[in-house]
Amino acid sequence: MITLSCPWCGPRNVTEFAYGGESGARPDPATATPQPWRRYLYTNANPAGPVTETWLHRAGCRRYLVVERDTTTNEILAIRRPGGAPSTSARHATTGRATEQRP
Amino acid sequence: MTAATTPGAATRLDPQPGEVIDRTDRFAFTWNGVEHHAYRGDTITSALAAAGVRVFSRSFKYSRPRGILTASYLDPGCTVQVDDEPNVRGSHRRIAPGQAVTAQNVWPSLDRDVKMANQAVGRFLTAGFYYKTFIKPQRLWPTYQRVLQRFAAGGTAPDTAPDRLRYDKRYAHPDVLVAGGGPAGMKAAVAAAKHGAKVLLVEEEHELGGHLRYGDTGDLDRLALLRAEVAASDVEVLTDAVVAGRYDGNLFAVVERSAPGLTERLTKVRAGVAIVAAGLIERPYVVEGNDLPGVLLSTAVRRLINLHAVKPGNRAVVLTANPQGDAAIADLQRAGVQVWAEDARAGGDIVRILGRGGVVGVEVGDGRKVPCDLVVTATGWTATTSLLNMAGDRPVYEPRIARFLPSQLPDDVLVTGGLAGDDDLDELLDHARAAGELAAERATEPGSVRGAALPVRPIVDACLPALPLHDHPAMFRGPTHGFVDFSEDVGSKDLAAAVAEGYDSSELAKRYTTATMGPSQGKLETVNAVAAVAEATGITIGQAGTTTWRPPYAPITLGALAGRNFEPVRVSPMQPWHEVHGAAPLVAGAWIRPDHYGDPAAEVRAVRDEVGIIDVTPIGKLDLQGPDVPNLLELLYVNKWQKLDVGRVRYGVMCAEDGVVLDDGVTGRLGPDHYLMSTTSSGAAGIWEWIENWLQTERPGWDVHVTPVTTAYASMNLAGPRSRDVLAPLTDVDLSADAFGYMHVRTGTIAAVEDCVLWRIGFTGELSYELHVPAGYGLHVWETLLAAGADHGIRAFGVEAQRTLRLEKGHLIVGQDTDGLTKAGSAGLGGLVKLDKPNFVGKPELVWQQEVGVTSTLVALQPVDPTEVPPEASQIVVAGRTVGRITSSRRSPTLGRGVCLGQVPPDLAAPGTHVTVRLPDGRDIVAVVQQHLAHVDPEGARLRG
Amino acid sequence: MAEPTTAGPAPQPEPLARSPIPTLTPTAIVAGWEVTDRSSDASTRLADLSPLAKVHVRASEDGALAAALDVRFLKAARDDYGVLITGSGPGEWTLIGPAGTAGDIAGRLSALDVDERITIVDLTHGRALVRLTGDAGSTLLATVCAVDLDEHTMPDGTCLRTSVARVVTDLVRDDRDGVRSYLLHCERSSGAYLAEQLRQVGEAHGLGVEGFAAAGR
Amino acid sequence: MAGAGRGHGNGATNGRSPRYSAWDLARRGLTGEAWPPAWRKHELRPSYDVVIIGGGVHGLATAHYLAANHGITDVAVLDKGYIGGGGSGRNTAILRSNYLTPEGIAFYDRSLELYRGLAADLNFNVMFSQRGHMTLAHNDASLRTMRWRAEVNKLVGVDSEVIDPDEVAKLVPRMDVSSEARYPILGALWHPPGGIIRHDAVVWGYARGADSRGVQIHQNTEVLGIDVVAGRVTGVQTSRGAVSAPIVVNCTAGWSSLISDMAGVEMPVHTFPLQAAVTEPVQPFLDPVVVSGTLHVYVSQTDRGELVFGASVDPFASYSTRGSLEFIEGLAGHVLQLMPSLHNLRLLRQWAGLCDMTPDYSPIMGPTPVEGFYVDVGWGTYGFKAGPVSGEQMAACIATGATPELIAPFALSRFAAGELVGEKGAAAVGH
Repeated sequence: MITLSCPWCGPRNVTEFAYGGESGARPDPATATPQPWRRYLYTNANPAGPVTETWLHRAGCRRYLVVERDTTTNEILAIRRPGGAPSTSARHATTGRATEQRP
Repeated sequence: MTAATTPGAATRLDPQPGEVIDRTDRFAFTWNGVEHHAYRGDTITSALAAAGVRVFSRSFKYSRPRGILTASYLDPGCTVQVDDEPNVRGSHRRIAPGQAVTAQNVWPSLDRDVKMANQAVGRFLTAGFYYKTFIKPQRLWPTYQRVLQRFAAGGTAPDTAPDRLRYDKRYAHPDVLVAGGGPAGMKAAVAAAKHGAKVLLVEEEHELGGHLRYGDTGDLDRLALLRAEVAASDVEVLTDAVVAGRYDGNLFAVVERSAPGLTERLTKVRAGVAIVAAGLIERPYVVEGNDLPGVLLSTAVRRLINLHAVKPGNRAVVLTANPQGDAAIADLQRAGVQVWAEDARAGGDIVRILGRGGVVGVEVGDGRKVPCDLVVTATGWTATTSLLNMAGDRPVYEPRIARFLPSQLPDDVLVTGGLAGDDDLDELLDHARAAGELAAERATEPGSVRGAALPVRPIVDACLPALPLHDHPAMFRGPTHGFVDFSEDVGSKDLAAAVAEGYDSSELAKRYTTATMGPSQGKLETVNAVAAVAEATGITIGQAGTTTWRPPYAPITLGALAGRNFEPVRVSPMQPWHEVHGAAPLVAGAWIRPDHYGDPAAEVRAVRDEVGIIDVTPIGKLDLQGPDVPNLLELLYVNKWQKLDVGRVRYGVMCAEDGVVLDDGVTGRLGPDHYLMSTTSSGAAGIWEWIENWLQTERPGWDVHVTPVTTAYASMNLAGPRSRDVLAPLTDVDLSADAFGYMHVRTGTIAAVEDCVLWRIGFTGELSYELHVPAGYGLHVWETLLAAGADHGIRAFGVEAQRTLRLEKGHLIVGQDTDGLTKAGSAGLGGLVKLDKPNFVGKPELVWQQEVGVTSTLVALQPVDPTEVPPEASQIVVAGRTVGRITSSRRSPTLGRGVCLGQVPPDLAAPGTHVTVRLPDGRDIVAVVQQHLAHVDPEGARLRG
Repeated sequence: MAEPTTAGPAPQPEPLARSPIPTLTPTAIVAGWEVTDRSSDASTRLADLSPLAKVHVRASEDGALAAALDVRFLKAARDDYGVLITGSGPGEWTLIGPAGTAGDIAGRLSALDVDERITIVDLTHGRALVRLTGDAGSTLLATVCAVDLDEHTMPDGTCLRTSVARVVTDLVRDDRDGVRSYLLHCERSSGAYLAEQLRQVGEAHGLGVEGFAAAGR
Repeated sequence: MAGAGRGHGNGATNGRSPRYSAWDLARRGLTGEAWPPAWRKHELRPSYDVVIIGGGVHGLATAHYLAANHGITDVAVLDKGYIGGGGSGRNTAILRSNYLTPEGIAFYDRSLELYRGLAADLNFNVMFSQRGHMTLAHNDASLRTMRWRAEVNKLVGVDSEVIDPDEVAKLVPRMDVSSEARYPILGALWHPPGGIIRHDAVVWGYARGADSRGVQIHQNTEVLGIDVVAGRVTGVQTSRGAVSAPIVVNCTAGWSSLISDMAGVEMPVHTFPLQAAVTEPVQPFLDPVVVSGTLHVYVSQTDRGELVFGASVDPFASYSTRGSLEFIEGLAGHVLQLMPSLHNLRLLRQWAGLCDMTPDYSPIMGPTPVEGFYVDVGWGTYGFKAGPVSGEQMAACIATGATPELIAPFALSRFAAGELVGEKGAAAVGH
């Protein structure tokens, strides 16, 4: 089990964190046309190697974090607070959201 | 020789200097129903071997008799059933008084196994034979399959769950973990502890000591000194425990097999540095007859004689290629066994081992046949590199010693002992001490954050002296073919055949033959299998390579992996009342809620006619404060929020970036900068994160504080025409319609409880008050309301009645009436979605959805036959093809007929349209699309009253 | 349809507040809360302290409020009123004080003359709170919590939030008279579950249950 | 349907690998005559009509049907390791066709049909065991989803029905169907045609079938680049040299976006590990395949007696297949919630494969904007189930130049058009 060294809380098991996917710039919704918007929604770089991602320290400080991770080894290359960093996205809200558990 | 027991074939020896049995504690147990006796400290097989038992199982494919081979956990033929526990390693597990031990995989008995016929046809059961037959006729394959299942190896799983806690888990955080409690591991652990490290030492056997335990008196003296050193240190020692896996972040799974009172305990060890001192496993020799009962490894006879005082035979042929074999010869002779030695270093060999039910002789290298009842081989070692592989190492084959050596490792894993090389004990201990000290330094030095990624470096750079290598004959297979995998009944001939058929890599040959797929997972077999493949393909073992050792190194019970199986349960403050009043529990994720109290239809009628009360505590509640809350609401909801006055609440729907409906709920404005948002129960956690995501990553400049208060309040909905009458005497809030109208919020006192929030909203379609009271007072308020409502006919209602009520009213449930692709335009929201708002999440897709037109829309439906209630998910069909579905349906107690919501295509959405609904029983019925989503009170007169 | 009702509330009995964790007999009433009233001589003890006031305050991470409270994230300290101020998150503090004092704590916070907007939310009713005191506390917690609670990683006067028996839980090291002691609090609806898990895990360690008063506060 | 029913009964007999039969097995057993290779080794030629990247079930089936159904035999299948070493050899070998959407059901049902005839078609016993497939529902929402699937299945003619807990208990006596369970079982979707198969055998059978028809299988041949000139593919660069080909097919899993990137084609794919584990064998007690979406676990028992477990994909994207402890911990916990009596079974081995997840849990099949470059990727956790039909349809697509109706819903262009496949409608774990 990998650990993520939370810039707030220190090293914690990955199970305390929620994975938010690759970070990517959000097109301006006011001017976006379908093609780039859907590329933003659905397409990832999906590299085998370093990638910049958003994670949430769900069971800890509840902060969203910018994580650089090598996807071939899961080694954490860098981890930082989102402030000042490139904008991360909040997309894919419905992906993986199970409709199962509705009351 | 066919009998499984040969009386007098082996006997208990006089006391041995290193024996682990307690001769003062003798007790009875049974083996296949027959009573035997054991001493405390005996393994199952040592006790039985002392009683003359030689056969412990029948082999998987050919049903050949199998006996002791390794006298260790890995013993492939000694897996037995103990009481209700299958697959117990009989050569490791210590027998306890009264246990019932039985042989596995025999039919009908160990002595007479009818599958033995397979031995006769063995030549046809070659590698992959089943891929080549039973092909036709296909209809007979299930029958063949039942026969194949008869051969399933293994014991019988119990029928019932354990009646008490038998498993546990825990975490541990040592600076240094030492895997292996032989001399090197013990020394390394002590050295690390002396260097100030917190050390955990794990040994698979029942005592520390490794091979010294079954050594000569000199070895025993050394062992006593080492044990004393460990005892004097702060090292935490686990015996009968095994490091079963190494995972990312230097996390190790340690399985304790004799933790007090437990069957197994799993310790999850996050180690600063791990020292792997797992030692070597003696490798069987592949030659004809090598699986016969009476063929043992040299370490096995040494264990039997020295640890358990069991004489393993009377006349032995020993093939020795190393000092361990020589020591075995000495042990055997001391135990009174006649020994014929074949020294491989001097060109000795064995051609084949003779016998049917057990060994009767050996054809040795010069062709002579030597009668014997015991064959002992000492032909070399397999390095237990499993943990190293899991740490990223790719061990390399060293032909000089015919085994693999580690090549490169991360800084947080070190190797010592036999894995690292050969030398005499003193030099080995020096190496181990250096490893322990280095581990302690690395683990405790400032800045060495545990779990941080460390560079991988070659072993030679790892700051440890390299141990010398003592040349060792490379002996894998004799002049004849024999078994490579005893558990799977795979021979060297099968591997050669697989290679010839094109399965010419180690991986393919193993998959084709199933070699190494059995219970020991290759620890005994892999190197022989690779050697066989290399031989067949004409390459070296180094070129053929090893395979990935996958975790776990040793099997782990599901019970230990599950541990206590923590499954959080959430309940509301009113749960004690629900339980007393016969609520049927509804499991909704972590929440347990009342589904109903026995009569949901009556609960519905109470709400429509009088008054009802429901516990809605799980509804998500977020306290939002700050000047930018209106901006946030405007961004996340599809409707408009800038003009929500203090004291008002509004219904809103949220979409994701793809326009799909995400959640819904009402939000009320409590003060100028203070709002209370509600979400669906299941959406509570997700919407909180959704909001925080926007605030923290996309809108960091906005000044909003979000505090989840879902369970700070007990929430209850008082609904029905008489709800006002029930509540009014209990609150200081003016409930008159003028003072507190529909879609308004007030704060005040209820039943003498201050700081309550009251929402006048109507999910049920009735006049209703949603009351949020400080949770500690929830039960008090609930009981007070019920008492006050008694004269008004109040009744508690559950989720089922609520669903019926909302369906009658045509209120959608996100996730039921919508699905994972339903965009807001298809959710029956009418004019709620404000595409003229400058910006909100989901807007681009919703604009485009409107442009191309929706493909589906939510409508209310009523079957023409009022008695029909099409089950939810019944399909709406046109010409036998599905075009839509019933998303919600109930028999409406209010209307006395079936009512539904459904997703239909636009051409069927016009009010009055007749659609065909295919019921699960195959019948088609007709339902009519309604004018309004609400079946009851579409004008909303009741909830505005 | 009922008469419009504008009359004020009728006289009501004194409301009784309940902890999410079931009480054990005998019980007592403290500040309007029903609490367990017993002592335990076990060396490791669990007590339900849910009635304690818990006030949550948000502000900027390193602003005026942070300076005024003088407790950083991951630290815990008592103020002059005996209120335990825990740095429960970045820009987030949870103040734990005697039962019935939430209003006082919130009032003092509001009265602080800080030059930033702060949000005060009384979470007394929103959190279940237990105290685990005794030698076996950290051993016991090692079965439910993955974080290393060793002296060097989590000494007295520190706090952190992590997963305990799969519930997100705030853990505060708050020793009592030199004896290792932890406060654990989680959102209220999981409180009964969390306490029960601790109790079950504690069986092997001779865990005793003590009452509200016996636990010191 | 092109190719349906063709080739039956006279599979791989073109003088290469001999017909497998009990008779020949017996003859060779007596005479000691060895079996010749099931497929051969070749030098890599400088050009082929079709190059298929990925020697798993998809790539080999595509090659097999190109040759068998369309007479296209100048085909090379390239694999960077050994055949079946990726997802084909790492999945849990569960077959079913009870999907949610009519297009999904029709597609997978064709796959099941091909699987049923595969042993005879390939003259290779793939050991398909139609023991039934059961998806448990632990709450009313999942029960509703099960009924939704059952109803659509029935309309398309696939045998699927919702059963109650008593019937679940009859089919799986060790299952805890009590209402006291933490997640009580409210019912299940029962799909009798589902089952398990010997996954390696499917790979080997297709490899042997393709080889016997002239297809060349090249193992240990890694594709390092794809040549595209003026919007059309011209060949591939490999670790064994360059190969020119007018048609290149990406049949990889785990690396599908990386391979597509080589051709300049962007894929809406996110790669996640999917882990699985197996126990020591015990005597047979579990007949059907059991799946619980709520508990994220599926279980089947092999003929050898082992229990094979799987779950959802890992919680974060990765190309690492090392596996994790938390996976087997969670798995064991969930299995014991379903069948508490299995506490003392031992987990023997865990492993992981890579799954290319798409936004709508449906594959991406057919042509791409680069002419001659085809994809058969994005299979998520469903790839193995679809092996035969994918091969058949991709072969038809390549041979005819037209996209067959059965795979038209899975075109790459659907994402830009915003027309996602409805399998996402009731997203839950499904195997």
